[in-house]
Amino acid sequence: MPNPSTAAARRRVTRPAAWPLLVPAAVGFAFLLLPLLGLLAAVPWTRLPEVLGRREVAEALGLSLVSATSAALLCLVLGVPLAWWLSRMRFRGHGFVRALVLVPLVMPPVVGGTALLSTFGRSGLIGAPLHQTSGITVPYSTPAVIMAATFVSMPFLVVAVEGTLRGLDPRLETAARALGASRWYAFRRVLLPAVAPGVAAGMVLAWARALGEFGATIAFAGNLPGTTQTLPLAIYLSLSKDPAAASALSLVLLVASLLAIGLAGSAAPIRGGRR
Amino acid sequence: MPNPSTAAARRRVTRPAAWPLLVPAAVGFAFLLLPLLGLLAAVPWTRLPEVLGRREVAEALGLSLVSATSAALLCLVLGVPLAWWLSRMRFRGHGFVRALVLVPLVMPPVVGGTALLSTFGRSGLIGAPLHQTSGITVPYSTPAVIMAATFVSMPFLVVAVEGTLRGLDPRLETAARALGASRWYAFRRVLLPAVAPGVAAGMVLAWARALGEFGATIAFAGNLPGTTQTLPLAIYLSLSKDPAAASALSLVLLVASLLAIGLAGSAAPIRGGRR
Amino acid sequence: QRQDTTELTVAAAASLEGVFTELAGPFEDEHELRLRFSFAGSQELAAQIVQGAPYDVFASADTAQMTAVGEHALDPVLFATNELALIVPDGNPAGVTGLADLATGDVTVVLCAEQVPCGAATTRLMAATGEEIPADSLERDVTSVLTKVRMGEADAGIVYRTDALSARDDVETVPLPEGREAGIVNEYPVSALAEADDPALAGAFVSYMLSDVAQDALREAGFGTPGTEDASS
Amino acid sequence: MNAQAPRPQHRSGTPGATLRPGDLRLDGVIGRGGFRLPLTMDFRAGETLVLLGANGAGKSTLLETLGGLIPLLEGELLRIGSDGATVLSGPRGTVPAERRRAGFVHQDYLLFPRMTALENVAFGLRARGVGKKEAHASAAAQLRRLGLTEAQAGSRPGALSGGQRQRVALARALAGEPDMLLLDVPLAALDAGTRAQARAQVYAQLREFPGPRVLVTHDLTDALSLGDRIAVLDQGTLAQIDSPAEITRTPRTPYLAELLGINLFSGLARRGRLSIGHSRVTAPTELDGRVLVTLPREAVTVNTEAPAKAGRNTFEARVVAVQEDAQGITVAVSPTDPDVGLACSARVPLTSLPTAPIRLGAPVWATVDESALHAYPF
Amino acid sequence: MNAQAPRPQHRSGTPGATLRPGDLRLDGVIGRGGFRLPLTMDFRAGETLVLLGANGAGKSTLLETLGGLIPLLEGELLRIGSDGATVLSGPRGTVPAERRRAGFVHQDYLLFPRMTALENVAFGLRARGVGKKEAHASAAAQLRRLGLTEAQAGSRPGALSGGQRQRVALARALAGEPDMLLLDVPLAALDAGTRAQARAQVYAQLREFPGPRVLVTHDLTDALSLGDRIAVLDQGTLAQIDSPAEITRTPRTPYLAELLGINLFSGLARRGRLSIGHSRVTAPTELDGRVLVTLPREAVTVNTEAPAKAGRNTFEARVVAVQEDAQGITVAVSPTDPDVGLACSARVPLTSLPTAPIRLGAPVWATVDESALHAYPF
Ligand SMILES: Nc1ncnc2c1ncn2[C@@H]1O[C@H](COP(=O)(O)OP(=O)(O)OP(=O)(O)O)[C@@H](O)[C@H]1O
Ligand SMILES: Nc1ncnc2c1ncn2[C@@H]1O[C@H](COP(=O)(O)OP(=O)(O)OP(=O)(O)O)[C@@H](O)[C@H]1O
Ligand code: MOO
Ligand SMILES: [Mg+2]
Ligand SMILES: [Mg+2]
Repeated sequence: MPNPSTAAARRRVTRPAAWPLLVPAAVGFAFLLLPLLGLLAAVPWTRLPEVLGRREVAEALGLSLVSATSAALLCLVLGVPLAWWLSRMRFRGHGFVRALVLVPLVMPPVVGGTALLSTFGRSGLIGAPLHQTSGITVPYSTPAVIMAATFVSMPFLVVAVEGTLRGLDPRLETAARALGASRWYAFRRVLLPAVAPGVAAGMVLAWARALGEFGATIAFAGNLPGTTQTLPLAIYLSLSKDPAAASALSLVLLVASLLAIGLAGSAAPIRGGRR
Repeated sequence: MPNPSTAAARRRVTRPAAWPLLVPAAVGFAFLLLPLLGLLAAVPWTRLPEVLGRREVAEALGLSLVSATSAALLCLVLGVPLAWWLSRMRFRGHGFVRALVLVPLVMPPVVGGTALLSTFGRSGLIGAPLHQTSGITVPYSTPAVIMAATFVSMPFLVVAVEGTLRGLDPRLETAARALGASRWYAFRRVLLPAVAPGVAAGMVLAWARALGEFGATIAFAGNLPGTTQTLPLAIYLSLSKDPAAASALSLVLLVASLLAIGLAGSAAPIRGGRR
Repeated sequence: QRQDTTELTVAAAASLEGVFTELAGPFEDEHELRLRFSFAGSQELAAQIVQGAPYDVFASADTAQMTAVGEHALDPVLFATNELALIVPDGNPAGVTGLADLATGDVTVVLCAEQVPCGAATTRLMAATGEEIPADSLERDVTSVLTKVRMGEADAGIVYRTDALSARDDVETVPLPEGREAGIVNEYPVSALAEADDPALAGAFVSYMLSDVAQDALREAGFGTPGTEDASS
Repeated sequence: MNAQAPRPQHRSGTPGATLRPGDLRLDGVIGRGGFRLPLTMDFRAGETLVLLGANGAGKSTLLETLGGLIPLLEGELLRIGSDGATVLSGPRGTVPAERRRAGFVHQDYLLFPRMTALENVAFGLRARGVGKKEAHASAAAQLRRLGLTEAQAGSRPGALSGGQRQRVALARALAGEPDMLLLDVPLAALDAGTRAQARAQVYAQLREFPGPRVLVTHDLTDALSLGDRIAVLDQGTLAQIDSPAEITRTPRTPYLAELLGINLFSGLARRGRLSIGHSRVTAPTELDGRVLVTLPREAVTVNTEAPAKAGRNTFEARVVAVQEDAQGITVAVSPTDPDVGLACSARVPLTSLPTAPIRLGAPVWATVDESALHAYPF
Repeated sequence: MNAQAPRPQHRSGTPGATLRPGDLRLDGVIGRGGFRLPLTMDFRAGETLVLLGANGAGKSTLLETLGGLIPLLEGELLRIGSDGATVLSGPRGTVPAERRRAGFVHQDYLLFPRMTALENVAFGLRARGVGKKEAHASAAAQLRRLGLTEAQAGSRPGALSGGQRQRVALARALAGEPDMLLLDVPLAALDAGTRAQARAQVYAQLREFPGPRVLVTHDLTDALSLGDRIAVLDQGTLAQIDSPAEITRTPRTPYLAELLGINLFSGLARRGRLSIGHSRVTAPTELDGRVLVTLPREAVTVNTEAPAKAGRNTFEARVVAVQEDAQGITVAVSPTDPDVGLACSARVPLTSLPTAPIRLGAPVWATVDESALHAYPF
C-alpha cells in the first residue's frame, strides 16, 4: 500500500503531541485559580481562630451544607427524570421547551428570588391559597433556603444529565425494553448507570452552585441567623464591616466544599469497566 | 425455556410504564416554571414599549449578549482542554485538583468578583505589574465584564464536558492514535465530535450562566451604562425603584435567552447518527 | 419558629448592622427575650415584608422603602439620619481634596447608583452643587463602593458617614461640607409591623431606638439623630 | 456473479400454509433511513427460520422490526393467538418491545456496560419480577452451559473477550423466557474449536423452544444444520424460502449459487434436450419448459491451449476474473461467441493448474462436464 | 476433547530463523486485568501469521500489545531495523501507538461514530498530514474495492449494516499506509456470498504488503488460505506454530484437532508397529519412539449391536457424549476396558445411522479403520 506521493508525509508524524491542548488547559486552570490566591492573600491568618469560633459562623456553615445537600438531592430526584424527559422529546420546537428549563439560570438570582417570592410568598400564586388553607408561610424558613437553592441549581443538573443521555446509544434502552423491562426499570438499571458520570458531574455542579447561592436566598428566604443565614449571606454582610472576616469565611466555604467534592471525587472509581 | 416457577411473573409485565419518571419530571418542570409565571404576572404590559424603547435597555441587552457569547467562547477554548486534562488525571488525590476547578462556582459571585479585583485590579497580583508596565487597568471595562462572566461560567462547561469525556469509550482515542493521530489530532477529530452533546450542554450552561451573571460583574467590572452595565445589573437596579420596569427587563432577558438557546437547540440535529 | 424564650425579629437595613448588634444586649436583658436580626438591603426587606416575612420590626435606611411596605408598618418614626462622606484609599494616592477634584475626570470615582438610597442622595448632592461627577462605576450599594475604595481600585467614592467611620482603618475621609450645606441627609424610619406576634414588644423596640442609650450609640457610630440639629457632633 | 444468471420471480414466503397459534405473519415493508424492503412471509412457532443474504440485505432490519425495536413502514405484522390475531406492528401503532418478549442477540451484542455478565443475563427475568436469587441461579446455569467460567460471569463486558461477549449475549437472549427468538449472527465470534459444541448447544435449545425462532447467519453449515427453513434476501426481495435440502439442490438466486459455490443458469428444456441461453451447451433432460440449471465450478475445466479435439461442450472464452487463494484459483470466463459457450466460473485446484498462467483477459478454452448439469423447473 | 489427548511441550515460535529488517520479535508476557500469557515468537515482514485459539485465549490481547494499545507486562517487543533493533515495548517504556503505524481492524470495529465511512477510512492518511482531497480519493478507492457503494461511503457507521461496518474497518486498516497489519477477525461479519471475493481481495492486498501482518480468525478456511504460518494459542501457551500444510497434517494440540474435526492421540512406535496408549489398537509404521497419531472421525464406526466377528480394532465402549445436527451426529465413546479400545469421537452421517438410537451411556461397539491412522514424531 505505500504510496510514494504521500510518503513525504511520514516525516510529520512526530510533531509535538499535546501542547495545543495543554497550553489552553493551563491558561484556563490558572485563570480559575489565580483569584483564589488573591483571596488567600487577604485572609487574616492570625484572626482565623477567633472568626471561625463564632457561633453564627458554625450555624451558617451548617445551614449552608445542609441546604446545599438537600437542594442537590432534590435536584437529583426531580432533575434526572426531567432530563430524561427532555432528552426524549422529538417534536418541532422542542428546543424551546428545553430552553425553558434554563430560565432560572438566566435570571439574575435576586430576580429569581423575587419571582419565587411572587409565587410562593404569602400573597403569591401558590403561596396565597396555601397560606389561607393551611396557614403555612414558605419564605423566611429553612425550607425556603432549600427551595431557593434548588431553583437556581436544578438547571445545571438537568442540562448536564440531558447532555449525557443524548450522548448515549439509544439502542441500549430498546435492548433493555425488548428484554421485558418497563421504561422505568430500563431507566433505573440501564440508562442511569450508563450516564452515572454525567449525573455525578451534574450533582457536583448543583451542589456547588447551591453552596455559593446568595441572591435568590436573600430575596426569598431573608437573612435570619440560624434559620436562613447561609455562609454566603454571612460573607456578604461582613464584606462592608469587616472584609478580613469575609475573607476568612470565604476560606471556610472553599475548604469545606473542596473537601466534600474532592473526597467524593477521589473515592469514586477512577473509571468503571466499560463495554 | 419456559419455567413454571417463574411463569407467574409474566402477569406483572404490563405494570404502568413511565410514571415513576414522568411524575417527578413534571414536578421539577413546574417548580422551575411557576416562578416565571409569577414574574410574568408582574410585567406592566402597557408600559412595555416605553421601557423597552429606552436607549440604555438596548445597550444593556447588547452588552449582555456580546459578553455572554464572548465568555462562552472563551470557556470553550480554555475549558474544553482543561476538561480533557482533568479527565486524563490518574494520580492519587486527583479529586482535589478537579475540585479546585469548582472554586469559582462555590464562591458567592460577589466574593468571586472581589477575588478577581484583588488579582486583576489596579493594585492586584497581576493587575499591579500590568498597570505599571503598560498603563492598562482592567476593571470598569467591557473586557472585565467578559472576564467576570468567564470566571463564573467556566466551571460549568468544564464539569459538563469532563463528565462526558469520562463516559466515553477510552479505546476510541487509542484507536485513533494507532492510526497515526497525535493526541491533538485525535482530540480534535475523534474525541471532540464524540462528546459534542456534552460540549453543547456545557456551552449552553456557560452562556446562560454568563447572561444571568450579576454579582461578580458588579464587583469586578462595576456598573457603567454602555460599558459595563449588563441587563442583570440594570434589572437589579430597577428592582427597588421601579419593580415593574425590572419585570419588563427580566422579560427581555428571558425572551432573548429563550430565543437564542431555543433556536440553537432546535437547529441542532435531533440525534446524530450513532455507532 | 418561636422557641421557649420569646424572640423578636427585626428586619434592618444593612448599614445598621454595627449599632443594632451592639444595642441588642441591654434590650434582650430588659425584656427577657432574644433579638433576631435580618440585615439586608432595605428594598429586599421591604419586598419580603410585603410577602409576609415573619418580622416584628422594620428599620429602613430610607423613607421610600418604609412607604413601600404600606400598611404593614404600624407607626413609622424617624430615629436616625445619615449623611454623605467622601472617602479615599489610605494615603489618598490621587490627592483628592474635595468634590471639585472628582469632576475633573482624572480620578477613578465610584458612586452608588441613583436607584439605591445612597445613590439618590449623591445625585441630589450633585444637583445642589452643580458638579457633574463622571463616575467609573455606579455601584449597587454602599458596601460595593467601600470595597472598591478600600482595595485601591477607586481613587474616591461617596458613601455614608457611618460606613466611612466603620472602615476608618482602611480609608480616609475627605471633608464634604457641601452635603450638609445642601441639607442632604438620609432619614431612617423604624416601625413595628402588623405581623408582629407581640405588638407591644415590637413597640418597645421602636421606643428603645428613641431612648438616650440608643441615640448615643447611633451618634457614636456616626449617625445623626433627629433631635439634634448638628448630626455630626 | 454470472452475467446471465436468472432473476426468478418473487416466490411467496407463505406457501398457502394455515397459521397456528404462536405464528407470526408479516405482510408489509420493513426498512429504516433510506432503506426499504417489501416482505410477505410467515414465522412459524416451533420452527427455525434461517435468514441468508448479502451484507446490507436487511436481515438485521427484519429482526429489529419483529422485535419491535423499529417500526414497520407499511402493512402489518400479526401474531396468531388461540382466539384470533394480534397486530404487533401496524398502521394503528405497535405493541411495545417489552411486551413482544423477544430473546434478541444483537449483531453487536448491546450488552449493558455497567452490569456483570451474570447481571446482563439475569436482566430479563429480573425485569419481569423474578427474584434476584432465582434469576441469578438461572442466569449462572445458562452461562455455564455456554462455556463461561464463574469468574467470567462476574466480569463486566468490557473485561471479556469478543467471543465471551457473544456467549453472554446468547445466554441473555435464551434466559429471559422469551416468546420468540431473534438471533443476529449469534455464533460469528465463537472460536471454531468450540463452535461445533456451541452450535449443538444452540441446536438443542432451539429445538426445545416452542415459539418462532429466526436466525441470521453467514455460515452455510450453521444455516443448513440449524434451519428448518431458509429464507434468502437478495436484490431487495425475498428471493427464495425453502427447506435446507431444497435450497442446496435447487437454488433460485445468484446470491445463493455464489454462496454454494456453483454456477446457476436459466435454460429451456424441449424435446428431451436442455439448452442454456443461446449457447450450444446442451444435455439430455426429462423436463419441459423453462428451467434453472446448476453446474458445479469443479465441473468446468479451463485450458490455455486448444484441446486436441473440440467436444460439443468446449468453447473459446476470455478470462474476466481470477481469484486466487492458497488452495487454488477461481476463474470466471465469458465465451468469445455468446452463441457457443457459457459465462461461468471454474475452480482450478493448485494441483491441476495449467502450465501457462491464467491471466485476466487471456483467451482460454473451457469445457463443461455436461453430466454435472442439474436442471429443475423455473 | 479426548481424554488421552497429548499435551506436547512448548515449541518455540522462532525456530532459529535469523531476523531481517521489518521483523518483530516478542519475548515476554502479554495480558491485561488478571489475564497473563507468556509468549516468545517472531512476526516476519512479508509474512501473514494467522492466530488461532479458543475464545479468551489472548489473541486480541496479543494484537493490542503489538499495536501499542496496551503495555507489555514483562519482557520486550523489538522491531528489527536495518541498523539494529528498536524496543517497541519494554521495561523502559513504549513507542506510542501512533508511531508504530499499525493498520488495525478491531474485533468490534471501533469506527469513529461522528465521521462518515469515507472519513473513517481517510483518517489515518489525514492524521499523517495527507491533503483532504488525496486522502479521500484513496479512501474512496479502498472502500470501492471492498464493495461499498458511494452512498454507503457517505454514511455514518450508525447507518450501516454490520458487514458494511466491518468492510469500513478493514478499509481503514488498509488505507493508512501502515507498517504492520493487525487484523482481528476482519472477515467474520462478511456475508458468505461475497466472502470468497473479500477473502481473495484481502489475500491480494496482504500478499503485496511488505510488513508483518497478523490475522486472527475463527475460520479454518480463512486460516489455511490466508496464512503463511499459523500459530495456535491453547491452554495459556503458544501450542504450535507451523505452515498450514503442517498444521493440518500434524496437529499438535487437542484444540487444533477439535477444530480440524479429527481425533488426536499420543502413541508409541516400536519395531514397525504403532500402539496408542495401552490400547490394543495398532497399525504398521516406519517410525520409532513417541509419536502423535491422528484419526479422522469418519474412520470410526459405531454400532449398537456386536459385530459378527470382532476384528482387531473393534472394541466395546460406552457413549459419553452425543451432538446432533442436521447432517448427522457426532458420538464420543470411551472404551469399557481401557486396555482394549480408544476414547475417541465418531462422525455418523444421518444416512448411515444405526437402527437403534445411540443414547448417552449406552453400550456400543466401535471400530477403528486402522488404515486411516496417521502417525508423526512427537
Ligand atoms: N440507521 C440507519 N439509517 C439508514 N440506513 C440504515 C440504517 N441502518 C441500516 N441501514 C441500511 O439498511 C440496509 C439494511 O441494513 P441491515 O443492518 O438490515 O443489513 P443486514 O442484512 O443485517 O446486513 P449485515 O449482514 O451486514 O449485518 C443497509 O443497506 C444499511 O446501510
Ligand atoms: N479489560 C480486561 N480486563 C480484564 N480481563 C480481560 C480484559 N480484556 C480481556 N480480558 C480477559 O483476557 C483474556 C483474553 O482476552 P482476549 O480478548 O485477548 O481473547 P481473544 O483470544 O481475543 O478471544 P476471542 O476469540 O473471544 O476474541 C480473556 O479471558 C478475557 O476475559
Ligand atoms: O438599603 Mo442600604 O443601607 O443602601 O443597603
Ligand atoms: Mg446485520
Ligand atoms: Mg478477541
